[in-house]
Amino acid sequence: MKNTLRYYGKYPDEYGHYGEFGGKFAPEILIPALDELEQSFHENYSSEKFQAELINLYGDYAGRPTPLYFCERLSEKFGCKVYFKREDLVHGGAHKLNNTLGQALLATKMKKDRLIAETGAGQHGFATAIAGAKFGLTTEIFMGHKDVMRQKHNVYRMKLLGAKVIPVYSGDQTLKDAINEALRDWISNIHHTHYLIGSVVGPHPYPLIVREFQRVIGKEIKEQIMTKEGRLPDVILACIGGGSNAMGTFYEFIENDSTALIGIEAEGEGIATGKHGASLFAGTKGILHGALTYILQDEYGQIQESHSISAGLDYPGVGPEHVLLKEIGRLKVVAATDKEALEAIDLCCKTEGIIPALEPAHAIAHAAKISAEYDKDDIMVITLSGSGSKDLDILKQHMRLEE
Amino acid sequence: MKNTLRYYGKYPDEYGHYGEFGGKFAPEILIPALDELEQSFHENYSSEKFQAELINLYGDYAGRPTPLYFCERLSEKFGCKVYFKREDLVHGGAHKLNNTLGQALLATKMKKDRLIAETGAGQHGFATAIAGAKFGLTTEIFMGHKDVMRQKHNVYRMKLLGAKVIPVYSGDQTLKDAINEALRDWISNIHHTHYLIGSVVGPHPYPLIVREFQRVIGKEIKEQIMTKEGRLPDVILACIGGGSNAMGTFYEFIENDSTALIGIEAEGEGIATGKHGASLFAGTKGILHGALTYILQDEYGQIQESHSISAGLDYPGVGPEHVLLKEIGRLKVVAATDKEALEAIDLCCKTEGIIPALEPAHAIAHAAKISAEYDKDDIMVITLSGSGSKDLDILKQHMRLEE
Amino acid sequence: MSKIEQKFIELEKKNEKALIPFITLGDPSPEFSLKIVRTLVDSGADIIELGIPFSDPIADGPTIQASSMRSLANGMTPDLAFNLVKEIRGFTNIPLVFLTYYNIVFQRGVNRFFHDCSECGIDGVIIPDLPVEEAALALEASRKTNVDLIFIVTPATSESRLSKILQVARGFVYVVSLFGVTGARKKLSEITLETLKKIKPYTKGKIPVSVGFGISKPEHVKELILAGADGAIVGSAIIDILAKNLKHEKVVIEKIGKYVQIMKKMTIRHW
Amino acid sequence: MSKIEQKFIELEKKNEKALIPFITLGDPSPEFSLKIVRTLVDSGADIIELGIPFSDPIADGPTIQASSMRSLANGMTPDLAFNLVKEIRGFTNIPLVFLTYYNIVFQRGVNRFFHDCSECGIDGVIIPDLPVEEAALALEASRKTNVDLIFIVTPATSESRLSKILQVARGFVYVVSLFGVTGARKKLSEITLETLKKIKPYTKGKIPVSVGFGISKPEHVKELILAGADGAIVGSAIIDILAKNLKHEKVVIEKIGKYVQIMKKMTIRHW
Ligand SMILES: Cc1ncc(COP(=O)(O)O)c(C=O)c1O
Ligand SMILES: Cc1ncc(COP(=O)(O)O)c(C=O)c1O
Repeated sequence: MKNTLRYYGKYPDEYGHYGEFGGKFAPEILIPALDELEQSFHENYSSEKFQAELINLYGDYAGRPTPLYFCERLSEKFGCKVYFKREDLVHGGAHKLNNTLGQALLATKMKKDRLIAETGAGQHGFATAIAGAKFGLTTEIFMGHKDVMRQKHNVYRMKLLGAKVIPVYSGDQTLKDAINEALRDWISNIHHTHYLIGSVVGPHPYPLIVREFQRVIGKEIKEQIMTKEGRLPDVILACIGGGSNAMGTFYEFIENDSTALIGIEAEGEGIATGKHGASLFAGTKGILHGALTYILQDEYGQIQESHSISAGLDYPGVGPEHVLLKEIGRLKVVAATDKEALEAIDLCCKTEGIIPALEPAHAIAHAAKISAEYDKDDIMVITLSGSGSKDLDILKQHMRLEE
Repeated sequence: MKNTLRYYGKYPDEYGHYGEFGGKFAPEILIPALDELEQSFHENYSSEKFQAELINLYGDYAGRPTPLYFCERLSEKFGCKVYFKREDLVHGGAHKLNNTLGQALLATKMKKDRLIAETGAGQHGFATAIAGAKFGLTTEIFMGHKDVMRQKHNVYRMKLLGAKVIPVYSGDQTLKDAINEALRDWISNIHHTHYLIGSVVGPHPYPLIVREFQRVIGKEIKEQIMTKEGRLPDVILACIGGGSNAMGTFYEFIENDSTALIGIEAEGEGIATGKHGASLFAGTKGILHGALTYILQDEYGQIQESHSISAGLDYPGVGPEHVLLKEIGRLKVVAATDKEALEAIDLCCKTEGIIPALEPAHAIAHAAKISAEYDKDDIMVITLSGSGSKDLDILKQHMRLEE
Repeated sequence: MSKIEQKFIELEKKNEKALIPFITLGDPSPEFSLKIVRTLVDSGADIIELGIPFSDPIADGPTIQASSMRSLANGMTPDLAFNLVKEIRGFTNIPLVFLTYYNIVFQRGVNRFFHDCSECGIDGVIIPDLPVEEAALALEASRKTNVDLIFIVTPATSESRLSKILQVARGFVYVVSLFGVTGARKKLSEITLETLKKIKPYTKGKIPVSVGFGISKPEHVKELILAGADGAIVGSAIIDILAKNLKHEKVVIEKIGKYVQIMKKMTIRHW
Repeated sequence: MSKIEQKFIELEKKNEKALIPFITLGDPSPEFSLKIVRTLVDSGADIIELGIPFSDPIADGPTIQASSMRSLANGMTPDLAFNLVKEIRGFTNIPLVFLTYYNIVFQRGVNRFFHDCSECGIDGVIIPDLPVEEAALALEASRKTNVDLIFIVTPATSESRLSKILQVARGFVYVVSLFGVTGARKKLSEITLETLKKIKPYTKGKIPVSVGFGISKPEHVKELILAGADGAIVGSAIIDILAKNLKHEKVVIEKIGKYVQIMKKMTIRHW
């Protein structure tokens, strides 16, 4: 792991590459917009004024810092010290807002008055709608028609906030088609529109921008654990969909080799069934949505549909920096099945009184699996990226509770 | 208003009276339990250990302090400085947890291993289920059968957390019947059961206990506004169902006469229609659920059904201390209709990107009405007691959004 | 000495204890409940407890709550209750006791309520949600009108509370038989008997003690009296009979009559 | 000089510009698309752009995306595409250009892809999601195989980027006609003509310029050529005809044939 000791400052390079991954595999027409975004991001992000505004938004609006909560009863069960990073308490119920607030603020600096975003289950769309309403920006959310039909709740929430939800009828009518459509809209409306990507995916500079806006998670964990325990955690776990909560969690610890980093992907119904969303764990190198990364594809390079009970992990790609971290041996990548995630929800609800979202339930599931490897004084941190409120309809279908 | 200058320490008196209100109008069989509770509360609440545990729970578990958020765009609309106290960000989505955590902690000190609670729409039941799970206590929630049927979502959440939800078939099968039934259960299981009342109602010492556990709201507001503005607010608004978020908000300001306090009740379909929940605004003196207070009743003293679009304000009684505060002229009591609350939700969503619960939407509605009375530099604080996530089904019925 | 207390003394002289049935006035209708009261009297009731229904009877179990709801649904009001008592006084002179919740009393005005009781011939009032600490007003009205304010005592009542209660209690002391609300039960709990034993020394010679809540079988009455009770209050068991035969007036009257006779027999010390 | 560039020179000599139709190979079936290609050739196409379908064609509009989906649904693969080209080479010698997304190229292996192109007779490749910065590998393969890597230029491309692109571009420069994705439009935007004027000075005498995206009417072609374009690329308009008559092979062939003839006429400077 010696090669991670001098990680910071090296990635991405000036072309947006993380080692051989990432990049800017985008239509020519987007390149100037991506360049403008990159430049504007660097200018603003390094300015004190922007930072002050961001800190203010994170604090008073989003509810940061979120607690690092010591799980008393879960710790007893696991036989080590378990902490949850409580992103479920962020306004909107998930870490997604850290990013949408940051990008919306950036959009106002770029004098764009319209936000567009893709969404799968609606979590990122909701977070974008929040940010759009807060800043008074026109907001339009692209959402596969299938997702619109099965996520009526979130569609309603976005509309309530004044966002327009545009159903996408092309392709599989799910997340990746929504991204395709959002990219197309952006191509057509590039002057006054900011495309607000929801995870550390897409062409450069998105993986960088989203990582930076999510880094606050790891920064807070570091400070909080030092205050509470006086030392860094032995292991940190986070689920990986596109990878934003994980990247935000892990980044601050990359050069701290004593802390193991574990990313958990969606194993769906099992890797062998082909019905999963584990692009990093079980995918192969390829280009999707503007970046060279790991993806789920067939032998010819056609993108395959992913499968997961958790909408947020149901994506056939993954952030390029995760691939780099995995390849240099700094990040361990594993997967948990739908069933394991459901069991983890049950455990977490009954032991800690917290209903986790299905996404971080995958991380809790893995934590349960490896808990025996840790001792009483070992410290395990799990990023609870969101609240399960959004998942009740799905849980109802899968977890029948007695009358 | 001179008589409020020396308010603190006077209420309640040793019998639990707030002036002539409050008291302990409870069946004899409950008196020893109420006495035990009172004693245990005083012992524990004044102990440093208990306070430390409580602060820890509020911080790392509940997510306190909640922000005092300056509403930039709403302030522009209202023409004065508007702040939201963000209780919507508390774990569980409402201020209710402040109280359930406090009482559950107290229950463990009293060596009770079972919690019971009443719930209407389910918000307090959910908050109790959270606290019960967190402390590993058996938790049973009484809920009118009608409410069980129309609040399936919350019923599911409680069950998910391991609580048992007991449908109540007696009476109107709504909140007040659930309270009746919970009291009966308590009478039968007094030794090992703590009855966790959800608002500043019920027999002494409940109004006191719940006020104390909710006082954190006002304490934080005071500190935060001093930091942000260097002075106290000109007016503070909070909705009143039973009155816990309002009492928690107002208490710290009672002796600060320069800050106007306004409580907003549910006017439902209008006072004149009789379909409302404005017990303090339009009710009369009477005894309900163990306290002398203002209630909705007929000429003979039969309790009348209340009506409100917001389940949390749909209660025919109100906390006795509110009555005192109103009678001594310290608290102004007003009401807002269902329709006004819905409009306030729309306003708040689109202007600030926050979906408020229907309950605090009543407070926002009143704030809109009086905003013209305030100047640019005047400070208005509104307690946003909860998030609207819980209300989406009801909103869907009443607010049709275009496709 | 109040009419109620005199009744206990009279019974004592006959080697009897008091059987105190309870019904809700107006359940299922004013007329019907009047017929039931007549049956209770004819079947040997010594004192009768008459409920004025309240919408939220927190101290009662499902049986009596349902009874209250039926009564209210059929238009029962406190005014009507006072009128019914006047009619009852047309055919019996035995002590009559109101049971109602404090808000009913409070809305009428505490003084007016007691005054009206005295006017129409009510001898005592039980208010299950009015503990002694809150009872000052009612006690004053009771003293003025000579309508007894009857207090409840439970297994959990401490000795210090007990003495506070006994200082003001009139008519009889109502011992709640177990940890719980009203409702017919199969077996009397140990705790009831223990409670009786515990409080007897304090009340002996001062005020009679009646036991209620959960008494449904003749054996219960026997046990209680052996343990020292002066009266047995039977509520839910009677209302159960009514509730099961609502549409059949004759059946109700017949069954309640027989039931009360059997229960009354147990209060007569021939065993 | 590449075969594509020679084609432009030949046409120039005849006072013509290039008409470049686009279709997706395999839409709606391999055989049918082969017939369409034959029709394009017979109707006067100068160069043909053949799409290898990709599941996520972000730079394309709904028409071409739907075409890709039909093609994939009917079993189209890159292997089949190469075979089809071999068949096409059986009946025509005009320049053929592949259009596909980078992941299709990448999965085959960039070198292998270009090698196979060269083997089966493909003269150029357009990869809409491969900007010049990421094109090193593809450029190298292109050089080695003499298969032109054709680049796209847009109204938003800065002059510095333009010169970077022109340094490596081969075959022709593909000017995207407006801010948007492919799809037939009623009117050519001003911006298209301005863009043409802007880049002409840089390309003149060096590399031909073709304009695509949104060209559907004969007037469009005329306007473009007047503004200095060397070729007109027509995609969605042709696929629209196909999509509307999927079940009627004959109708498709007839209509596409006529349409291409009309469009081709506009490239001949007789006006
Ligand atoms: C709660 C939650 N966690 C995790 C994810 C996965 O996204 P990412 O991997 O970018 O954090 C999502 C996506 O919607 C989410 O809502
Ligand atoms: C969000 C919210 N606000 C307000 C209330 C009203 O209760 P209280 O007046 O006790 O604060 C409730 C009750 O459930 C609630 O859920």
